[in-house]
Amino acid sequence: MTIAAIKISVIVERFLLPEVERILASEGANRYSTYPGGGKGEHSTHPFDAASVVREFSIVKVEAIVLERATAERIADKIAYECLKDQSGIVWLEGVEVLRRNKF
Amino acid sequence: MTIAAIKISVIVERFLLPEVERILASEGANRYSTYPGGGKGEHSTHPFDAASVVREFSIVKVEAIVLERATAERIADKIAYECLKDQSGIVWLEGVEVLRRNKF
Amino acid sequence: MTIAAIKISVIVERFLLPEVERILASEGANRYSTYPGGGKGEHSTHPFDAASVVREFSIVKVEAIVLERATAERIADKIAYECLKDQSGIVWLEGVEVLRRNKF
Amino acid sequence: MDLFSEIASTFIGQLQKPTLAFLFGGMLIAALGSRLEIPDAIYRFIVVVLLLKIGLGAGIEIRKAEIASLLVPAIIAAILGTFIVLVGSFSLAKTPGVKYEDGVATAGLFGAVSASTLAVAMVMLEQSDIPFEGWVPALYPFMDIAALVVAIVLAQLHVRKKDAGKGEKGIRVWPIVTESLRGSALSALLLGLVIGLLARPESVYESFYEPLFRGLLSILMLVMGIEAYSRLAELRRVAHVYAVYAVVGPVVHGLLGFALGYVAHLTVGLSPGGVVLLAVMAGSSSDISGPPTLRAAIPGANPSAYIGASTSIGTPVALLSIPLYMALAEYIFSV
Amino acid sequence: MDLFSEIASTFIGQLQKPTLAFLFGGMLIAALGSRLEIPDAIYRFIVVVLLLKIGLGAGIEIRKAEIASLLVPAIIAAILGTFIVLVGSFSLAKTPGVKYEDGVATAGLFGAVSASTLAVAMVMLEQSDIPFEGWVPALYPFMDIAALVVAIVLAQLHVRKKDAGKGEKGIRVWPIVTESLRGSALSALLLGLVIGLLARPESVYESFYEPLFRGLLSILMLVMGIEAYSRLAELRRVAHVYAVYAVVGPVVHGLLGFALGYVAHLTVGLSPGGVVLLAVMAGSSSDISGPPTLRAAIPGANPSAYIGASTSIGTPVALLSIPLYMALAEYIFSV
Amino acid sequence: MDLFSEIASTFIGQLQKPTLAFLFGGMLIAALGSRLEIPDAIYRFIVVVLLLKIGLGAGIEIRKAEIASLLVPAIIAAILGTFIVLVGSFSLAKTPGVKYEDGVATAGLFGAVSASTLAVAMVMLEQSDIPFEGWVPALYPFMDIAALVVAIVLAQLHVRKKDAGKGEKGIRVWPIVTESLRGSALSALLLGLVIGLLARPESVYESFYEPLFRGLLSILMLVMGIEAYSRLAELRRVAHVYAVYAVVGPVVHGLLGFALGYVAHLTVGLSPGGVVLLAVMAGSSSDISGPPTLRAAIPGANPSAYIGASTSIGTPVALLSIPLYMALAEYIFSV
Ligand SMILES: Nc1ncnc2c1ncn2[C@@H]1O[C@H](COP(=O)(O)O)[C@@H](O)[C@H]1O
Ligand SMILES: Nc1ncnc2c1ncn2[C@@H]1O[C@H](COP(=O)(O)O)[C@@H](O)[C@H]1O
Ligand SMILES: Nc1ncnc2c1ncn2[C@@H]1O[C@H](COP(=O)(O)O)[C@@H](O)[C@H]1O
Ligand code: NA
Ligand code: NA
Ligand code: NA
Repeated sequence: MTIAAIKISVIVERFLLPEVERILASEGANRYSTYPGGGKGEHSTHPFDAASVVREFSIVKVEAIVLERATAERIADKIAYECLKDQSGIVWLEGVEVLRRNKF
Repeated sequence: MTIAAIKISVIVERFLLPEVERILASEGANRYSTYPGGGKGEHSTHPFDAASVVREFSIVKVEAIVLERATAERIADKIAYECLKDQSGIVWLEGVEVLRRNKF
Repeated sequence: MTIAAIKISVIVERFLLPEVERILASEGANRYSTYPGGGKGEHSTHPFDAASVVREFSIVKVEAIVLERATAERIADKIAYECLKDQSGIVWLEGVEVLRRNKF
Repeated sequence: MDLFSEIASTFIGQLQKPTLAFLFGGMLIAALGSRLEIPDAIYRFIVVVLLLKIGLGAGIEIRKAEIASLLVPAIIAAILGTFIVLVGSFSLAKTPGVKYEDGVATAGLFGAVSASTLAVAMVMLEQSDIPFEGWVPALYPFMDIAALVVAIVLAQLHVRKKDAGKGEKGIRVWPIVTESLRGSALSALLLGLVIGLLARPESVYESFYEPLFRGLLSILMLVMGIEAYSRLAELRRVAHVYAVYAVVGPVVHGLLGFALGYVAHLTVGLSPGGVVLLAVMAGSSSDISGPPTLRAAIPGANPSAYIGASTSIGTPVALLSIPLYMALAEYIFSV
Repeated sequence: MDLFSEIASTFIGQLQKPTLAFLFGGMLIAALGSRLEIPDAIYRFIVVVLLLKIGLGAGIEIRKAEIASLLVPAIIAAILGTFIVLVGSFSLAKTPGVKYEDGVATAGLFGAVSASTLAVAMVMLEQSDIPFEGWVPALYPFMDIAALVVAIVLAQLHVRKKDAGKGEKGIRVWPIVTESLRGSALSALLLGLVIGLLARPESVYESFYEPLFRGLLSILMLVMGIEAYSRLAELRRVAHVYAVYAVVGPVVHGLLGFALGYVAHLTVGLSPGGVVLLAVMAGSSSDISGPPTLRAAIPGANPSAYIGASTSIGTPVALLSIPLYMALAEYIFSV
Repeated sequence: MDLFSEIASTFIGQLQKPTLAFLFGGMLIAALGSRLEIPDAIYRFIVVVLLLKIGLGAGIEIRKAEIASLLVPAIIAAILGTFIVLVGSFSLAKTPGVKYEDGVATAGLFGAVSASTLAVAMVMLEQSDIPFEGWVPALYPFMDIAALVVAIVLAQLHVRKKDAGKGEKGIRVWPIVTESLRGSALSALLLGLVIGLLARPESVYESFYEPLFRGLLSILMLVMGIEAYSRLAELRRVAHVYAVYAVVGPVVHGLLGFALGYVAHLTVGLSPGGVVLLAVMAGSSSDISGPPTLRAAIPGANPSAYIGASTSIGTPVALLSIPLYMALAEYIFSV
């Protein structure tokens, strides 16, 4: 028995994590996972495990699964247009099927 | 030419990895990937790269792609209701399209 | 307002990263993210954070989101049948919905 | 000097020693919300190096020791581990408001040994020129494994009684022992021990492991301090009695360890420093390897209870009690 | 020997010193496309150890120092940080082709302090037997925080003027200060300072932090060199005036620092080595903690401009100017 | 003492040395299923530090050496690398049941050099007070690159013959050389060499790189031992002849290296220790940088075959043969 849900994925630089977390919490999404990463975008290249002098600029992926599509869209909107307005980073949504509804 | 397949994603604490692996293998899914991570859930917050005194409690994501939906559901069920019954962690499924059928 | 897009995911050993990057760039996909990982496949087991004597053989996941399905398929094909012909690794596609079209 | 002023002065002297200062420093910066953190890879490496060092040192010394003089302390260590858990299972675990499994798991952690606390005690003894037999740290696994095994067996017996009838499978002790030995901390200690015993690692021991010991320990204390503060929140969610147990337990267990160590002193001549180390091991609670062993084996127990109690209060109290045992030793053995 | 040949010979002597050699080595291997890299965990650990060491050393010395003799240099440090940013905001930030926020952010970075440059200067002074008061490195936060606060306030005032009318909220200085202090670099420095002041960390300082200092610094220089080369590309994308500012700024700021340090020498007897360190701090530009503070607080500024200018040119120039201040000190104070 | 008992006694003496003990320790804990592991970041850092140290040491010594006395050994090193691969391509690669590419790639690895084996030999020579020219380790790249280039060219010629007609593009040697030089191991060695040659890194060399060398090497041996055991399973999947080659090869290649080293002794006076190091390099098989170079350049070869043979058997055998060359040197040169 799986339940349809939405996964919000965000790629940001680490110093923006508190901001992303704040937005998630403001919509009641208090559960999420984070992964260290690297990448190449519009702005520059980030190695994912070589020393980067400014650690706060390393790439982090945040994934939060929520049950309501509307919540997911509000979160994604806020992150894209508030938190990332002047900053680099991307946001996307994916449909997923979760088990154990009460865990989300 | 892509082939429809199912990706099982699991987030667990590291000491449960052998258990997850056992369940995957019991359904013939001997191929999977693992990623270090962190996160916040019902229970507590895990940093993804600061020292955590008990390493075995750090967050790991496991992804296994299988071709049959039925297999994926059986695996997800077992992980959710056997392995994670009394433990923290989540499981979800996503539809994907793979290349090279023989690799899965 | 979300826009449909395609995420290409690739799991390869690190020494093949330049090759994957070359293929992405050849199709105009100059933005991607990378994540350190581990895994078990046909060939062998890779720990994701214990010392592996040959670092270049550690597992890396590459994710690139592109707007056109056709581009994604061409990239996936090239990676599967050129870059990974004699090498271990897998490729798959997933449909996603992105925000801010101009970022992709 | 009377016992009390002896304790007071040793205590004040040790508080100024850097090791404890780094522990408090870690708590402080965590409390102030600092973003200072020690990378996980470094922490894991420090643990391995410290335990290899302890093992190598012990192994080198065992070569020179008589096996007989080792046997009695080893048995005492195992008795201490067992006894501490039994006491906890009859006191903490039977307290109203405490789930039996939670109580037993907590007692298991407090019966087991903290490698970092042991390392701090070794440094403090050396700085105070109180000698100890180099092999004493090798008693660690005896106490540690005894405590974990007893706790797990008690918890599993309890679960079985509740689920009576459902698929009775025997409780197997051996897998618990091997699982413990395979954990990274005990593996490193035993590996060092074997190399110290069979090879001649003196050169690398003296050029690398020994000189780095204190410095790496200071970083480890920082991590312990940060963790102790962060886990306080978890502790607030469980019954108060855990906090009481975590304050009183280490001292009681340590004094018990001191008493049995005194027996070893009388019977096989265990040195005053050795008695102190036995007390420290008994008073300490496992921080690195005990928790995952317990979570895997007693899934029904709430980790916030036992880990919170051990990391946030048990370990700081155990560290702060080291000067107590040293003062006692100075008083009793006039070292 | 006249001043010029004094400078030339000090300069050549220092170029042969390993620290700068590792910086150039890092640039070289990056330029040649080598895959050599230092793991991130190691880099972060090195930064913590170096700053703990600087803090511990300063803390130990402050114990012996008179508070009065500390006060004047601390005020001077804060004045320097403020003044450098103001100068930048009237020169660089007003240059045609430079966006005001970009210019002010750049001036902020150049007013702030680079821990690695400071560490290199300490090693060079020790190698040349030029003594300095051990507490001088503790002036770092005064200059650093002053510069960042002034830059952020200027930028926010500017934005507010542009957006006049839109939700006027006051500019709050205190959060910027606490945010700075919570960053990993300043936290480590202050933690070391407090421990050095209140505990007796001499043993671990001498057995661990002090002996590893030079070696770890050599690895840090390698990382700085690799980064300096990699960021050059970014710099090419912004106006040339950034490159000019990054070459001229450090030397001008350093000489300014030297001059005010000389004032401290005359008033409270700051040592020649202390004057050099003040010049080095003024000349250096923040590499580890300044950039994220600025990006969070001045989101409208283009990081490629200020980070490129600082890391690729500012830091190497600041490092290369250290021998200049040393030669000046030798000439003026005949040390 | 006759040669045989000389070898036996050196061998037994070295087995007790900690370096080999850590190798066996690593195998042991892997075999027992321990969860002890060294973090990847630490391992990578250790490799960089060891190779920087080897490079710095060599660079410092080359300054004092005559270029002529370097030239002959360098040519001999390149000849050894080439010859070992040619021998392998005519023996192993032509054995029934062995795919030509697999055989050539294996010979390439065995012709190339293992930095860790070389480091162990340097420590053993120092401990036994057998002196060697400090620049000898700088011969490493000559042998290493020669072997990899020859193996890759042979394999590519073979593939081209098979695919005759399909898009003939020339085999380019230069990219293989630059790719090798850009790998992290050779980059670190050469960077150290250049710094040692042009700067004056003696202070940091003696305060950091030299004292940490043995200790870090002991950790590296642990990693090598764990890896050697883990790769055994792979080896079981390929033809037995690989195991035979991996046992016999290192000794034969090492003796060959010793013989040519003796020629260098006679012609340009290479020291006995230098002859031993040449033998060790010849006998060792590349573990860190060779495998990825081969996988990228000979994609058709099965890595389980060549990496399994090299890591699981080749490296342990090469390490165990070091005492053999030392005994030979003591016997022949009566050092
Ligand atoms: N199309 C994309 N696919 C995957 N990752 C991306 C993409 N665009 C940007 N990223 C990631 O987002 C980070 C910041 O992107 P940017 O804002 O374009 O500099 C990059 O370093 C990548 O890690
Ligand atoms: N809704 C969610 N979205 C993403 N990750 C989650 C979610 N819930 C839990 N997690 C992850 O699973 C871990 C354990 O969750 P829990 O069992 O709720 O403590 C957390 O630390 C997160 O990494
Ligand atoms: N079905 C799968 N699901 C998830 N990851 C896989 C799968 N197959 C292979 N992988 C990953 O790809 C790597 C190489 O696979 P292989 O080419 O089969 O050796 C493995 O180490 C895994 O990390
Ligand atoms: Na205990
Ligand atoms: Na400055
Ligand atoms: Na060789």
